[in-house]
Amino acid sequence: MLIFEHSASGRKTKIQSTSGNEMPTDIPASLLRDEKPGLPEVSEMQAVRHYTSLSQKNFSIDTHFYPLGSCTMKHNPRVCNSLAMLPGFLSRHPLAPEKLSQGFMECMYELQEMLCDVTGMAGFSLAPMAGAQGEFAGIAMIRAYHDANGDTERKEILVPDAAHGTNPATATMCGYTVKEISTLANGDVDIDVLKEAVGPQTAGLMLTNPSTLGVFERRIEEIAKIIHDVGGLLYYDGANLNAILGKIRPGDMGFDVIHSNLHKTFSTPHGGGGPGSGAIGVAERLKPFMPMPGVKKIGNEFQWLTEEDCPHSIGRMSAFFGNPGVLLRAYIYMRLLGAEGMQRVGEFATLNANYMMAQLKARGFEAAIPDRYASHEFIITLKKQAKELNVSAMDFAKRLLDLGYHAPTTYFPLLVPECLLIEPTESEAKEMLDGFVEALVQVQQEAETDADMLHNAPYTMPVNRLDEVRAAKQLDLAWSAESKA
Amino acid sequence: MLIFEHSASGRKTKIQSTSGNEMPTDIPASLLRDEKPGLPEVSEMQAVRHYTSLSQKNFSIDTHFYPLGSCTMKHNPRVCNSLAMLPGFLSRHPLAPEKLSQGFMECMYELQEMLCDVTGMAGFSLAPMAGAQGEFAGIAMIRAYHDANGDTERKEILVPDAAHGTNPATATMCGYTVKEISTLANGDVDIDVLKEAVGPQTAGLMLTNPSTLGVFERRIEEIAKIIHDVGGLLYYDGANLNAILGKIRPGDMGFDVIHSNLHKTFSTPHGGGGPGSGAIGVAERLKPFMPMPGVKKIGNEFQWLTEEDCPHSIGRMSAFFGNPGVLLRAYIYMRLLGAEGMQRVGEFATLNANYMMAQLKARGFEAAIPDRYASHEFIITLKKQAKELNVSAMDFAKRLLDLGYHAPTTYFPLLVPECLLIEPTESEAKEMLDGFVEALVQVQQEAETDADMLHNAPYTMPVNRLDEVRAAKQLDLAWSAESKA
Amino acid sequence: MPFVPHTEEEINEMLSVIGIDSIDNLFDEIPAHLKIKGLEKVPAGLNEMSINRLMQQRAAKDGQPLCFIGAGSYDHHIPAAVWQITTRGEYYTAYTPYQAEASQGTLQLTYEFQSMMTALTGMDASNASLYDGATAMAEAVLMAVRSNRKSKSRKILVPRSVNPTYKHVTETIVKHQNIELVDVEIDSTTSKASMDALKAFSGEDITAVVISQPNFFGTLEDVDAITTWAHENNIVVIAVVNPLSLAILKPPGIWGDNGADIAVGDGQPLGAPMSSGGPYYGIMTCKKAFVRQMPGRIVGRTVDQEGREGFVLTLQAREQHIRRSKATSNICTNQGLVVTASTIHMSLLGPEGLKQTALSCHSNTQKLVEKLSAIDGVEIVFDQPRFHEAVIKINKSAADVLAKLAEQNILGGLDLSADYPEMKDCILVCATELRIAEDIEIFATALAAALK
Amino acid sequence: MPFVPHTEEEINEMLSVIGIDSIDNLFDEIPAHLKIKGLEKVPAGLNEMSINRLMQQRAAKDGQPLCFIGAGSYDHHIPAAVWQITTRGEYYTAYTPYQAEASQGTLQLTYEFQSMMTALTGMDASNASLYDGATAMAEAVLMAVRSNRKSKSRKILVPRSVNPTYKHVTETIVKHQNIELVDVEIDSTTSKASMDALKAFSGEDITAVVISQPNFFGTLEDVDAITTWAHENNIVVIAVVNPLSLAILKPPGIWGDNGADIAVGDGQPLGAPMSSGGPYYGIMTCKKAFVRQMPGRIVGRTVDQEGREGFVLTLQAREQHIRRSKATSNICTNQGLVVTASTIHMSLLGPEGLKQTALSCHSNTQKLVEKLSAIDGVEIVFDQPRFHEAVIKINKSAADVLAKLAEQNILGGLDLSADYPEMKDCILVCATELRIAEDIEIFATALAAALK
Ligand SMILES: Cc1ncc(COP(=O)(O)O)c(C=O)c1O
Ligand SMILES: Cc1ncc(COP(=O)(O)O)c(C=O)c1O
Repeated sequence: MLIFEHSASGRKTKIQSTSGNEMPTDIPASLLRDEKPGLPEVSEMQAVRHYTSLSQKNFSIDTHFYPLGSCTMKHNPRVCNSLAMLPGFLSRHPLAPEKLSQGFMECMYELQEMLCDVTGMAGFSLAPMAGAQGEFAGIAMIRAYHDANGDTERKEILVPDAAHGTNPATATMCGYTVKEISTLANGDVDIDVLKEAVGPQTAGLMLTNPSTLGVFERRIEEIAKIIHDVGGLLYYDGANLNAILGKIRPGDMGFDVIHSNLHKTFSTPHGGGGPGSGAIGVAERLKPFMPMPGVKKIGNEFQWLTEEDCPHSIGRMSAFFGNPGVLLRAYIYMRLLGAEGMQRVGEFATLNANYMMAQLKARGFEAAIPDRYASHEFIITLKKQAKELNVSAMDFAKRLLDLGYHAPTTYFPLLVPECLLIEPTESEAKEMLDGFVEALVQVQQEAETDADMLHNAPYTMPVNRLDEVRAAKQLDLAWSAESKA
Repeated sequence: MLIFEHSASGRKTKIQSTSGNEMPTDIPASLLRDEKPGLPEVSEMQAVRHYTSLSQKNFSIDTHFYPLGSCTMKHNPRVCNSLAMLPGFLSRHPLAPEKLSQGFMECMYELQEMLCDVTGMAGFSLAPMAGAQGEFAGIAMIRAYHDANGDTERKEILVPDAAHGTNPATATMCGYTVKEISTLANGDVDIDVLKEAVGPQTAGLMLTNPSTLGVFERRIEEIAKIIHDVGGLLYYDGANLNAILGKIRPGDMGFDVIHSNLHKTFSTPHGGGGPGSGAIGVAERLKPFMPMPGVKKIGNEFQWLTEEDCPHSIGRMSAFFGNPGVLLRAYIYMRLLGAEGMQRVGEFATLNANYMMAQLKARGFEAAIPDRYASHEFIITLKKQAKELNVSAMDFAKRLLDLGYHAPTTYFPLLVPECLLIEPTESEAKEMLDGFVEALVQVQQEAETDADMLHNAPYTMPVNRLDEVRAAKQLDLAWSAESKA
Repeated sequence: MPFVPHTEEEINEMLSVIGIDSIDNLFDEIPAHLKIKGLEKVPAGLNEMSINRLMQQRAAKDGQPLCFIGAGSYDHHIPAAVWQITTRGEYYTAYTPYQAEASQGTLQLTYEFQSMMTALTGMDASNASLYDGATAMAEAVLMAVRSNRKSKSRKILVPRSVNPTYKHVTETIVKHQNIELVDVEIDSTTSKASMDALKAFSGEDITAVVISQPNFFGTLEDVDAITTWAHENNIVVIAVVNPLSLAILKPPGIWGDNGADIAVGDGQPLGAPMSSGGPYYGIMTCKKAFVRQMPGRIVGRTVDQEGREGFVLTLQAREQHIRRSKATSNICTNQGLVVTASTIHMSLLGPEGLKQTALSCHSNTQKLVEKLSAIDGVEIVFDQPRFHEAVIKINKSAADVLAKLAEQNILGGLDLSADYPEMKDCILVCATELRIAEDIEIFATALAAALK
Repeated sequence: MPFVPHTEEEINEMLSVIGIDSIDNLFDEIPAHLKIKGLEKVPAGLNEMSINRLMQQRAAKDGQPLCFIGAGSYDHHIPAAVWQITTRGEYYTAYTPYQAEASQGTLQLTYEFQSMMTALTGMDASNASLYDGATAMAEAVLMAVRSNRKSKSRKILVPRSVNPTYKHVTETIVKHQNIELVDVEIDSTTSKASMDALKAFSGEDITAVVISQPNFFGTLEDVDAITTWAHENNIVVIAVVNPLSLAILKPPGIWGDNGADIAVGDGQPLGAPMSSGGPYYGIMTCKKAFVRQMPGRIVGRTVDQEGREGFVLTLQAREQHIRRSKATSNICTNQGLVVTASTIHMSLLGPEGLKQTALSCHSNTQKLVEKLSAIDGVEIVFDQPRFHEAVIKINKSAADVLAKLAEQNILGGLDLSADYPEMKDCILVCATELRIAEDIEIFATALAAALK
């Protein structure tokens, strides 16, 4: 039942009853609204009950194992939430003067510094509001860099075919054409193809390492050299930073610019789809191009970066300063972990993934890249099941929901057929990993004995399989009094 | 699965890691523990997940209609929670000096004053921590009053047979014997029996008005006179105050001492069983007997009551000051409602109950007291169904759970067979009342067509009907590593 | 009409179903002269924004002084997860789990809580909470009286080292039942219950003895000796304990020959904020033989019709709603939500976290004692093995000095002279894990200045 | 190891299943010289109690000044229920609802959100959010360029009365695609977009025009006239609105002849705290014909195999994960949690509550304007119909005066001269419903003193 269906005309909560104000007479009637907007009219109790009950229809980290590959669904410590929501932080106006912002700015400055340290970059900007915006900032900086060098004929961004969709989409938004580089069966970039592809038109290469295939790009230094040799820059998509946190650093591998999804590696909540942060780190030569704003420390005082600090800044990415509430959570998380805790992240995320991969292989599942260690995630391909039993990765995914597990990422990366990309994260205990393995084994058995049953899964959710085709064809994007699904 | 079953020896959250302290050498070994206590060893994520998931196994006001008669399960405004938990309130030590307590004491003082106003009493003490403790304080005051008057031969407390169990239990704790007074079919106290019962041995009468039968005691003034004429005092069990809030006042009816369940009438949360508050109000002559502590106002300053203010105080009821966190919530609720809002409480609680009773009667259900208006609650008796269809009130109650409604109070008051005591409260909307009526009608139809099915209900809960006999016989009150249900 | 959802239209429909013209008709049975016109001392209602402003001002008024008072309420760190989960609507707005199948959340949690309490105390069974530590002691006394069939005296020995307010509350509650609380002297150099004073009662008909560990002064009592002595004399042993201390101290279940019989205490140190004194909760655990005399709710594990594990309220025949005037206690509503918090708190800390906390409290208090005793005019009164509280004696008026400290936003401890006239200018101090070296320094500096 | 649950025993079991000796083996493929020894600028980890103390100090440092700045971030009351429910783990720790059946909570809520947005704006469709108002404007420009097939120029008219930062951000984002943002002058007496300046473009190939209602100065634009003019000239109309104002102002869907084509704005006023600038969220709504050019997630209602209503992400073929380099935008993660808060916020306030809030803001600002204009040395610059923001001009240096006010913990408004050099010593002020008479008095008094 929709909140609108609890509505009755004239019902109010009175939460905001500020003594019967009348419509103003100082605004011409032609600029005023004459019908009240069709928002729900419910009591506080109805709203609370509706949204409390609705929440129970979600799987979430706090209720379920959520091994969504590429998304790093690790535990979100509760203290990060409560401290980021201290009234002093919530009530700070973004345009408050520096003098009344030192507490906040100190956190942001230290966050920049810590991010530099864990990534090996020379500077960090916290401005971008998600990974994709970080990518935008990064590619825009690459472009600004070439432009500043008068190097205006570089029109191409290279992207491996395993890359996340935001990579090519970003390159396009930045006015580049995209050239895809193919991947070898062992998960590495095809260096021969890459060598073919580079040239004076190459603005840069976007790379995720470990890649979305769940393996470490071993020839990364060679790749960096190839790109740098033709004058291109190397962009690091930091979505998978969790795999190597505290072990190795993108800066040391030769990357010029990187983004870090703080909502992944640094545990800010995913919030049902966001907000996130795509903080962006740069090598020394890209510092003048960093987006605004940023924080610097002069003596014991924190100040906003000015145009003098970043004379070639690509500009502002948001009305104010990105997503500070997210940044605070990441800051708190990093301080909780500390240097030592951070190193363990990469180690245990990797241990968990490899343990699960080993168990699943032992139980007959096919790993997409069977002969290498996984990074913090790995891929199972169900192409055999699809062919022989007529059950798809989607069927597996849906059935897992019935068994109390959120499905892994399905059908990504695109180059592995019928794939499940599984990322357990370091915060899961062995018992949970074992449970998930048993669940997959059970679904496999069901696939063998009753494939039809799987086609209609799930059975225990509030709804069973939904008609996506109808959703796209008979568009119903907003409620109206008459409408009914 | 129990939290203990997620435990692994040596697993820690590190939330409280305060640098490897060693066992102290300044305490003799004979006073120290040598085995670590068998508490669960889990990660923060496991604990969060466990208790989040567990919570979803509860019905609650925030998720379901909860018409538990006598319990006033009204909406608990969320702002009462957040403001009562302001750090300034949470971090106040109970023994902080008055100077550093004026903010808190002002709230408590005003709460006392408002409670006096809505109940018509001369003084109020916030000390008792639940209704039952309020009753204790009240009866102890009655005893102290008689004692102070040298009136030591009053050994009896009168209690109607419809009374809540805490009433007689309290009288016993206060050293009284209990005499039950019977109730007429129309719900009124049998005045003839009462007249017979009173005498010089009568210390007082405990009365709930409206009674637990859901009707107003019309001859309350006559009753008061009967009690007062023999030198007894009249105690008001305020559990049902919601019914008359803002309309009439116990003080005006002639009660000498009352308790108010702030967790009912004033909407402090029920918390899965508490905490509550049984704040207690007294007529002028009982003021010297009030429990400690309490707050007074001298000029613009708030001070603790001293022995001079209550020279015959029955003493302290708790280590400090009752349940201040609960008191703050009640205070905030009262300030939100204000005088006008408070009057509406009684009106709409009563409207809702009478509307449901009318609807249920129209659909063939038998009201226990069919010819009178209900107060804020009313009773349906299923004795016909029990006899003719062999389904009990308990069967109805359990089946309602399947239909998404918490059951009303069952088998209370004891004198109505197979009863459901239904209290919707003022905060429920008509649509919910209608839904509940339809659910009862559905269960009635099921009772007629498939009684057996009802005997095994519920079907959609995490467990179905539980074996209470086994629970009491094969006592299993604490987990141990070997045990299994 | 805050929190009343009715629209005009709905009201009219409802009235017509009832068959009346106005809501007032529903109150027709009430004598007209009893109806009030309005309320006088209740101000007009506020909206949320205004109540916010008001309460924020009130809360701010009391500052957040640096707290070195303990005396039954302790300033501990509570993990953020605790109250975030506890205030989830499903816990916060449910009631006593009368409908077990729709209340498995609260019931299972309570069962887990009982299990944690028995683990901490070393006892066999726990109930689901009482109001607070003081009333738990009172209920324990009543329970001892009911249980100790061999004793007729209804005399309870209460050493003066037991929290005096606990004794006061117990007195309030048990006095109507001809029960006598008998003072037992303390050793004035150690603050411990005097073994000699106790032994004077050997052979007498005594129903129970109360032993507080640590005692009100923070001193550790000779619990083994007292327990063994008591049992030799047919005396029920009631332990009053700080549950946090049990992370490191010997649990009452194994004191002396055979352990305490009943162990009570206040659950506040396990997840409840100081909050002006409550809500906290009373712990009540006991030996198997005493279970059926316990007051309050008890949750038991059982199975459903399909053999699945489930939880229910059990042994209800003890309780007021069944047994009425013969119930073990009148308690009905308990402190469920705080128990919820506490259970989550204990899960998050685990045995190691609790131990670390207890040890930090202890070592901070020892540091505090060291710091303070170095000040001219300060003396440590009872130099005994202790847990996280200590008594200092100063050479000026304790009341004056504490008031002076309060002006500097420091709560310097509890003046003991009100309850112990012989302890003039003695102050009970406490430093929890939150009172780090920096805080102790501030206190010591301020105290030194005040004593100059 | 915070947040890593593994015990030694488990680690060993796991290693043996993998068939290796130590975790380090898993990193064998990585060139050894790339491995780092440790981190230098990351301090040692803190426990919860220590991070609490630290963050509380940091938060306290910035005070909580009395805020009279608006300029895109507004200090509104947010009902307590909003974030208490929003931070429930089920919302807080879920992700993009890729598995619809296990995400009906977030999906239905988002559908309700979309419905509320279309109701407020009077548009046909809404997406599930963009990053913020500024990027929403940028995306609207890109969308207009994709949609306006009749226009080739990629010229977008942006009156100077549009929030200058929004324009700046839009520039940052769209400039790589050969799109030109063309300044349009404002009328210097009214602050409104100059109709004359606009009309100068009549007949030219212009892709879109941006109209801000209210504009950056709080002034209400002639939205009907501009919309009608734009449509006559084949120009797509992009409305930038404050959603709260739409509780009382004419919705963009019915501006002029045919309504705006795309309406964007920042959702902050609907339940997001100021929080140093975010997270907020970008609103994006449009006419039916533009739906398939929308960026971002969109939720649609559909049915399951049994005909039950359910909700899914739809029109995904627009998005980067399907269309990759040809997607409508690169956005992936959006601002879901703030949308959750906002949806609950709007439900709690309802149309009447939102209206009352908007009216209070407006009347407080009018009172503020009245009070301030009575001060010697203060002048109201644009005396036009406005919504809840106004510009004052003072006879001293705005920067100095604002700094002086800040010392008294008052944020006295935004100095406009940085973005509008012609507006020397002009200050943009705002009083939301929270700035009650008492606050306005404090501000006025302090300003009067500063101007003496
Ligand atoms: C590999 C990779 N790159 C980039 C992104 C984009 O990040 P965001 O969703 O924060 O925009 C993602 C996120 O899903 C990703 O997995
Ligand atoms: C009529 C009546 N009296 C007294 C009580 C006891 O109140 P409490 O549970 O707060 O102790 C109740 C509560 O259930 C009740 O319904």
